[in-house]
Amino acid sequence: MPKMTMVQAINLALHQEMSRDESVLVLGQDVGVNEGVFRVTAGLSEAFGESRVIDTPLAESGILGTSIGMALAGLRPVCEMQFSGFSYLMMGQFEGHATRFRTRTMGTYTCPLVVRMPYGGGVRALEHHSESREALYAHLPGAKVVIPSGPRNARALLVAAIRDPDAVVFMEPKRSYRAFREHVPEQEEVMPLGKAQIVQEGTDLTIVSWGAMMRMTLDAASLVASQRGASIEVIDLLSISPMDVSTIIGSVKKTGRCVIVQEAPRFVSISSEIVAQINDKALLYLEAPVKRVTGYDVVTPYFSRETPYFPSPRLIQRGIEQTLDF
Amino acid sequence: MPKMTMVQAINLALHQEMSRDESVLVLGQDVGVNEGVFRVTAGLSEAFGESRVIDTPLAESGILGTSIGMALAGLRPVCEMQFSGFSYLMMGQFEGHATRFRTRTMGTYTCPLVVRMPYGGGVRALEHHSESREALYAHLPGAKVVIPSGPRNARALLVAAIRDPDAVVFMEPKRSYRAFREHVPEQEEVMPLGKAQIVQEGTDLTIVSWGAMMRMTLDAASLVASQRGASIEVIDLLSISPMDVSTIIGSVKKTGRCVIVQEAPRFVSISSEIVAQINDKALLYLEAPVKRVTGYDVVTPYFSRETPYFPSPRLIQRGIEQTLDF
Amino acid sequence: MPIRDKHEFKVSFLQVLDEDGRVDKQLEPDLSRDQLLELYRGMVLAREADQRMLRLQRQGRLGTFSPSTGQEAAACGPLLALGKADWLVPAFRELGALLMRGVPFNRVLRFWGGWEEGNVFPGVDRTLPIAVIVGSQIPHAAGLGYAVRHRGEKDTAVLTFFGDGATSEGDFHEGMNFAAVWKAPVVFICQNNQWAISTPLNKQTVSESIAQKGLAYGMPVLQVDGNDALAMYRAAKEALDRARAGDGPTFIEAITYRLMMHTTADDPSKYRAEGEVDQWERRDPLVRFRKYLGSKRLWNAQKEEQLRVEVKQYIDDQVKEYETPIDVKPDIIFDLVRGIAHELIEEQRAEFLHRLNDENEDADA
Amino acid sequence: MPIRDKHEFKVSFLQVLDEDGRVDKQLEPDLSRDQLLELYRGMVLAREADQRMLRLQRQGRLGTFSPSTGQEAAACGPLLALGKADWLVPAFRELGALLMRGVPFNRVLRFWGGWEEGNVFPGVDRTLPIAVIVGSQIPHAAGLGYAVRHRGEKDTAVLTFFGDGATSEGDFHEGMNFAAVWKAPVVFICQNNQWAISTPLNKQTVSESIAQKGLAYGMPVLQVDGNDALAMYRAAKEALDRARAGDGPTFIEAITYRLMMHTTADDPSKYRAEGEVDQWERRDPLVRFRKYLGSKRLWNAQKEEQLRVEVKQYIDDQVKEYETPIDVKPDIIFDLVRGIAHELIEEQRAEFLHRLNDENEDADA
Ligand SMILES: Cc1ncc(C[n+]2csc(CCOP(=O)(O)OP(=O)(O)O)c2C)c(N)n1
Ligand SMILES: Cc1ncc(C[n+]2csc(CCOP(=O)(O)OP(=O)(O)O)c2C)c(N)n1
Ligand SMILES: [Mg+2]
Ligand SMILES: [Mg+2]
Repeated sequence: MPKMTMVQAINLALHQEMSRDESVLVLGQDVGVNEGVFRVTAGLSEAFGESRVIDTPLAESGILGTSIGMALAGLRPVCEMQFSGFSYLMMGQFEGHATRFRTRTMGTYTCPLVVRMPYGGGVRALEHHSESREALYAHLPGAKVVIPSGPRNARALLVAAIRDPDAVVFMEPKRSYRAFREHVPEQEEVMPLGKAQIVQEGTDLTIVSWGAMMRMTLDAASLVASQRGASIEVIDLLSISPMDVSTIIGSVKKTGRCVIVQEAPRFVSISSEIVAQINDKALLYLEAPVKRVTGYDVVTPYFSRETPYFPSPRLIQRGIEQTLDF
Repeated sequence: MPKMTMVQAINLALHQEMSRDESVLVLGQDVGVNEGVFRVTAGLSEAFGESRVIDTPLAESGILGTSIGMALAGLRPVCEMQFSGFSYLMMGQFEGHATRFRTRTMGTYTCPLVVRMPYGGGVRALEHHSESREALYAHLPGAKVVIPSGPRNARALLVAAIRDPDAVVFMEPKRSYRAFREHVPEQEEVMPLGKAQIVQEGTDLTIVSWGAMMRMTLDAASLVASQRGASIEVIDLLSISPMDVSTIIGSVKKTGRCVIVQEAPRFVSISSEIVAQINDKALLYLEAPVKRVTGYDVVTPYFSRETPYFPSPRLIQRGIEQTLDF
Repeated sequence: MPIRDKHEFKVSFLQVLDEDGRVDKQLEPDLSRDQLLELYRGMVLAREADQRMLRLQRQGRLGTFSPSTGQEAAACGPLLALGKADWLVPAFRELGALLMRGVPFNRVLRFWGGWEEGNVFPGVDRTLPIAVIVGSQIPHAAGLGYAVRHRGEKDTAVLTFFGDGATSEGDFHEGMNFAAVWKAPVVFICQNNQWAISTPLNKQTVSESIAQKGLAYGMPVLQVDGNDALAMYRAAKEALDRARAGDGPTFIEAITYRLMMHTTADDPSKYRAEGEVDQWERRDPLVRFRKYLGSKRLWNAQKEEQLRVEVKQYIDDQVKEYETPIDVKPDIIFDLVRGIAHELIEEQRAEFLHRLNDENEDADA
Repeated sequence: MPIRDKHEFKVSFLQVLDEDGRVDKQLEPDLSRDQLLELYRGMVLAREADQRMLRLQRQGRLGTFSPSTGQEAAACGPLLALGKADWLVPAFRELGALLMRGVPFNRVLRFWGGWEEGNVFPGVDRTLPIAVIVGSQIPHAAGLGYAVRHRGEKDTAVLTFFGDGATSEGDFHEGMNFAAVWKAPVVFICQNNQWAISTPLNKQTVSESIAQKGLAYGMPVLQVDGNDALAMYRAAKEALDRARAGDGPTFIEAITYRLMMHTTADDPSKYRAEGEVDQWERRDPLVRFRKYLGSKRLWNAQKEEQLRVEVKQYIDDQVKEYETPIDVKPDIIFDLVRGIAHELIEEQRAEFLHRLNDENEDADA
C-alpha cells in the first residue's frame, strides 16, 4: 500500500469501521456530498449512503446532542466539529451528558460516540481556526481525549475510539493533515486508548509531546542528540485523558530530566498536569526543573503574526539544552 | 454595621456599585422580582427598576451574548448564571467573544462585564449543582476568574470585578453563602484582582487554597499547628486567573513545603498549575513533593454520596502531616 | 407580485373535555373502560405521590424536588398513547409520565433523594432519566428518533417533554430543527405551565403562543388544553401515529399551570398572585376527568375511595422500599466514570478508600 | 371551541424592481439622485473589490476569504438606510455593507490578510468587526439594542446580518428571542443565499421560508427579493424606522444567491450544479439596478465607465496601503490580552522577545 497522509489514514479508519459495524455513522457539517472541508470523509457518502453519512444543519450543540441520542439507542455516531474553535458551542452537551450518562444511570445507558475535530495552528487560517484547547475537555471527569501525531497512529487510535464504550474527543492536528506521509497497513490496526508511546529511547532526558508538536520535537531532539551526543527519550502522549502517567514517570525516573512540548497556552494545561504528576511521583528523581515549551497565555494572534506564538524547533532545542545544562 | 453573610455582602457590592455607576446593570434568570434563587439580588429591582435589573429568558448563551453587546456599547453588565453547572452553555460566547474582543479590535472594543455564578458542592443539591470547574475558564487566555472565600473579600472583589475593564468570571462558593458571617465595612472596599492574600503567616509549610475550601483549610491548619507546633502559612488565592504566582513562590521559597487544597477534580486543574509554577520557579527549595488535596476525577456523585468526594478537614490535615513528615 | 402574501400559517387549539367535564362527542377518543381507568389512576397516583413527596421533603426525608400537581393531564394523557417500543425522554416535571411508564415510585424517590439508583428503572426500557439541564434532552430525542428510523424500527416513536422556559434555550431550537429536517418520529410536548421559576410567560417570549414556535421548523403544531387528559391523549396519539407512519415530528403546546412552587426550595408568593392560582385550581385536571368518568357511569365516590386507598398503599410500600438502605460499595463512582479502567482512577480509588477508613476511625474514636 | 383556529400568521414577499429592472411605482422609495448613485456605487465597489480580492488571493497576497459577488443588493440596500448613530453588526459576507459604512477597503484586506488591524476602523464608529463564529453576533446585536434604548438614545437602531445557515444555531434563537422580549431596536437581516458551504437550504431547514422563523418570537417578518436593492432599502428603512420609534425588532429574509465559492478554499463544483448558478446570474443585482437608473435617465455607458475607473483607482490605492508593512511592536499581542498588566504575561513577553532574538540570530547566521 502506498504511503498515506493523515487525512487518508483517518478516512481509511472511517471506511473500515463503517464496513465492519453497521451501527457506525458519521454526521456533521459538510461531511457528506462535500466530503468534509478537509476531505476527511471522502467517499463515505458514496459508499454508505446519506443515511449513514449525514450532512447536518449548522448547529454544534445539535450535532453532539443528537449524536448522544443516537448513542443511547445503541448506534456509534462519529460526529465532526468542523473546527475545534466551534466546539465550545457543544460544551453543555459534552459536560452535561456525553461524559455523564454512564455514571448517572449506573451503566444502564452509555454514550459510545466520537467527536472528531481538526485543531491547532500553523495553517494561516482565520480567527478561531488555530487554537489547541485539549485542556478544556481533558479536565472533565469521564471524558476521553485522544490526539494522534501521524497517519498511522491516527488510524489505529480512531478505530479504538470508535470501538470505545464511551465518548471520545478525537482532536486532529490539522497542520499535520497533509504535511507528511507514512506507511499505514491495509489490515486492521488498533492502538489502545490511555497508552502513550515511547517513540525514541534515551537515557539523558525525557521529552513528552503530542499532536503536531511531535515532528518538531523529534527534529529538535535529533539536532541536540547529534550536536551534543545526548541520549533523548521521546514520548508521544497520544491519549491526553486518561493519561498514561506510568510511562512518563518510568521515563523520568530513568532520565531525571524532562521537557514538555505543547502547542496550547501554558496556564492550567496538559503540561501543568504532567509537571504535577512528576511532582507527585518522581520529584526526587529530578535533576532539573521540568521545562515547559508551550504557546503563550494570550489570545492567538491573527495568522500574519501567528508563527512566533507557537513552539518552533529552535525553541524546543533551547528548552532541551537548558534542561540538560541545568 | 452588623456582621454579614456572603450573600448579603455580594448584595451590598451590587447595591453600591449600581448606585455609584449608572452603567452597571444586572441580568439573569429570576434575578429581578424573585431576587435570585439565593436572594443575592435582593432589593435591586426595587431600588433600580426593571430596566437595570432584568429577568431574562431561560438561555445562558443569550444572557452572556447580550451582555457582551451591552458591554460593547459601554454598559457594565453583571450577568448571572443561575448555577455554574449551566454556564457551559455559554462557553462559545465566552471563549469566542468575551475574552477576545480586546485583542481582536486592538483595544477599540472591550467587554467590561462580570459573569457571576454560584459553584461548588456540599449543599446536597441536584446533579449539575455541585461542580467546581474554575479550571475551564482559567485556561482561556484573556479570561479573569475570581473566587472569594468570605463575605468581606467577596464584596471587595466583586466591586473590583465590576470596575475591571474586561470580562471577569466571578464564582461564588454557594456552600459559604450563609455558612458564616463577617464584618463588612459600610464604606467602599476594593481588593485588586490578580492578588492573593496571605491570611496566616508561617515558616514550616505553605497551604494554597480558595473558595469554600478556605475555612476547612484554616481549621485543619490550626489543628496541625496546635497538635504539632507547626508554623503554617495559608494563602487565599482569590484570583484564579491571572494568578498571583509571586506570592506563592515567595512563600514556598520560605517554607519549602506546600499543600494545595482544591474542591475541583485534580486532573488538569488549578492545583496542577500551581505545582507547575513551583516547579518552574522554586523547585530547588522544595523539601517534599507538593501535596494536592483535591476532589477526585470522577463525575460528582448525587448528593447522598457526595460528602466523601470533597476534601474534608481530616483529609487536609493528613495532607499537611504527610508533607511535614516527608 | 411586488408585495404579496406568500405563506400562511395557523395554530389550532384542541379541547375535548370542557372545564365542567362535558365531552365533545366528535372529538372523544375511542378508549376502553380499562384505558380510561388506567389514565385516571395515573393522574391520581401522580397527585398522591406528589403530595407524599412534599411531606417527605418537609420532614427531611427527601431532597428538593419539583412538584407536578396540576399538570397530571399533560403528563399522563400522552403516556396512554405510548408503546413499550417507544422512547420516553422526560424533563423533570412529569411524575405522572414516569409512573404510568412503569417506573417504580421508589426510583423516583431515590432520584430526588440523591441516589443514582433513581435513574435505573428495572424492567422499564427506553426511558431516559430526568433531565436537569433545561432543554438539553430535546436534541437527544431527535437523535433517538433518527436512530429508531435508521434501524428500521417501524412503529416506534419518541416522546419528549419540556417546559415553556425550555423553549428559550438554543438546544430546543437545534433539536427541533434536526428532528424536522430528518423527519424523525418525535413528538415534542411543551408543558406550558405559565412560569419558569419566577419568570412569567410574557418575559420568556412575546409570541402569541408557544405552539407557533414550531412553525419555524416547518413542523405541524397544535395547542392543547393541557388540563384535559382526553385532549392530551388525542393530540399525542395522532402525533405518535403520524411519527410512526413516517410523517415526521409534531410540536404540541399543552396549556397548563404549575399549581405549587417551582421546587420545594422556591417561594412563589414572592412573584405571583394567589388569585392566579385559585383560578387554575378550578381547572383541576383530575376533577374534570372524574366528572367525565361519572357522566359515563364509570365512577362514583366508592370507587374513588377504593382507588385512593390502593394508591396510598402502593405509595407507602414504595416509600418503605426507598428508605431501605442501599447496599453498594462506597467507591462505586470510580467504577462508573468510564467503561474501561485506568491507573489514575485506580490510584484515586485507593486514596478514597484509605480516606474513608481514616475518617471512619476518626468518627469511631 | 373544542378545536378551533386560534392564531393566524402570514409571510409576505416584497419586490420593488422586477428582474428586468422595472419599478413598482407604488413601492418605489423616495430616494434622491445622490442616494441612488451612492447605493449603486456601493454595489459596484463591492463587486470590484470582491474580484480584486480573488486575484490577490490567487496570487498569494491575501488569505482565504468569502466572496460576496451576487449579494451586493442585500448588503448595500439596508446600509443606505443606516445612520451614523446606528450600530452595524456584520457576519462575514457583507463586504458592500462595510464599504458603504465607510470602512476603508485596506482594513478589509488586512482582516483577510491576517492582521488584527483589519478590525480597527479609523473614523467609523459603532461598527463591529466581522464575526467568524456563525450566528454568534446575533445576541450581541440584541444586547446593543437594549443598551441604546436603555441609554435613551432615541433614533438609534442596530442592524445585523447573518446567513441562512446561521438560523440553525442556538445563538440565532436566543438572540432573536431576547430582542423580541426586550422590544429592542434591532433589524435582523438573514441573507438567504441558499447555501451554507455545501449544505443546501433544504438540509438546513424544512420550513417553507426562513422568514417564518421570526414568527417564533412574535416578531414582524418579511421576505424580500434580496437581489433588488430598492426592496432591500425599503424593507430595512421601514424596519429601522419602526425600531427607532420604539416598536421593536423586525426579521427580514433576503432571498439571494452566493454566485461564487463559499470561500476561496472551497470548490462548489463538488456539490452544486452549474445550471443553478447560471439561473441566478441572470438576476444579477447590479444589472437590475443599472437598468432602473437608466430608465430614470440617471445612467449611461459613459457614467458607468467613469465609475468603474474611479472605483478601481480607489481599490488600487487601498491595495497599496494594505501592502505597506505594518509597523507595530512584535509583542503587541501581550499588550492586548487584558486591560491590566500581570506578572505571568510579562514573564512570557520576556520569553517571547528573547526567543525572537534567538531565532533572528539563527536566521541571520
Ligand atoms: C440550562 C439550565 N438553566 C437553568 C436551570 C435552573 N432551572 C431549573 S428549572 C428552571 C425553570 C424551567 O422552566 P420551564 O422550562 O418552564 O419548566 P417548569 O419548571 O415550569 O416545569 C430553571 C431556570 C437549569 N436547570 N438548566
Ligand atoms: C459556529 C460555526 N460553525 C461552523 C463554522 C464554519 N463555517 C463558516 S461559514 C459556514 C457556513 C455559513 O453559512 P451561512 O450562515 O448560510 O452563511 P454564508 O456562508 O452562506 O454567507 C460554516 C459552516 C463557523 N464559522 N462557525
Ligand atoms: Mg414552566
Ligand atoms: Mg448561506
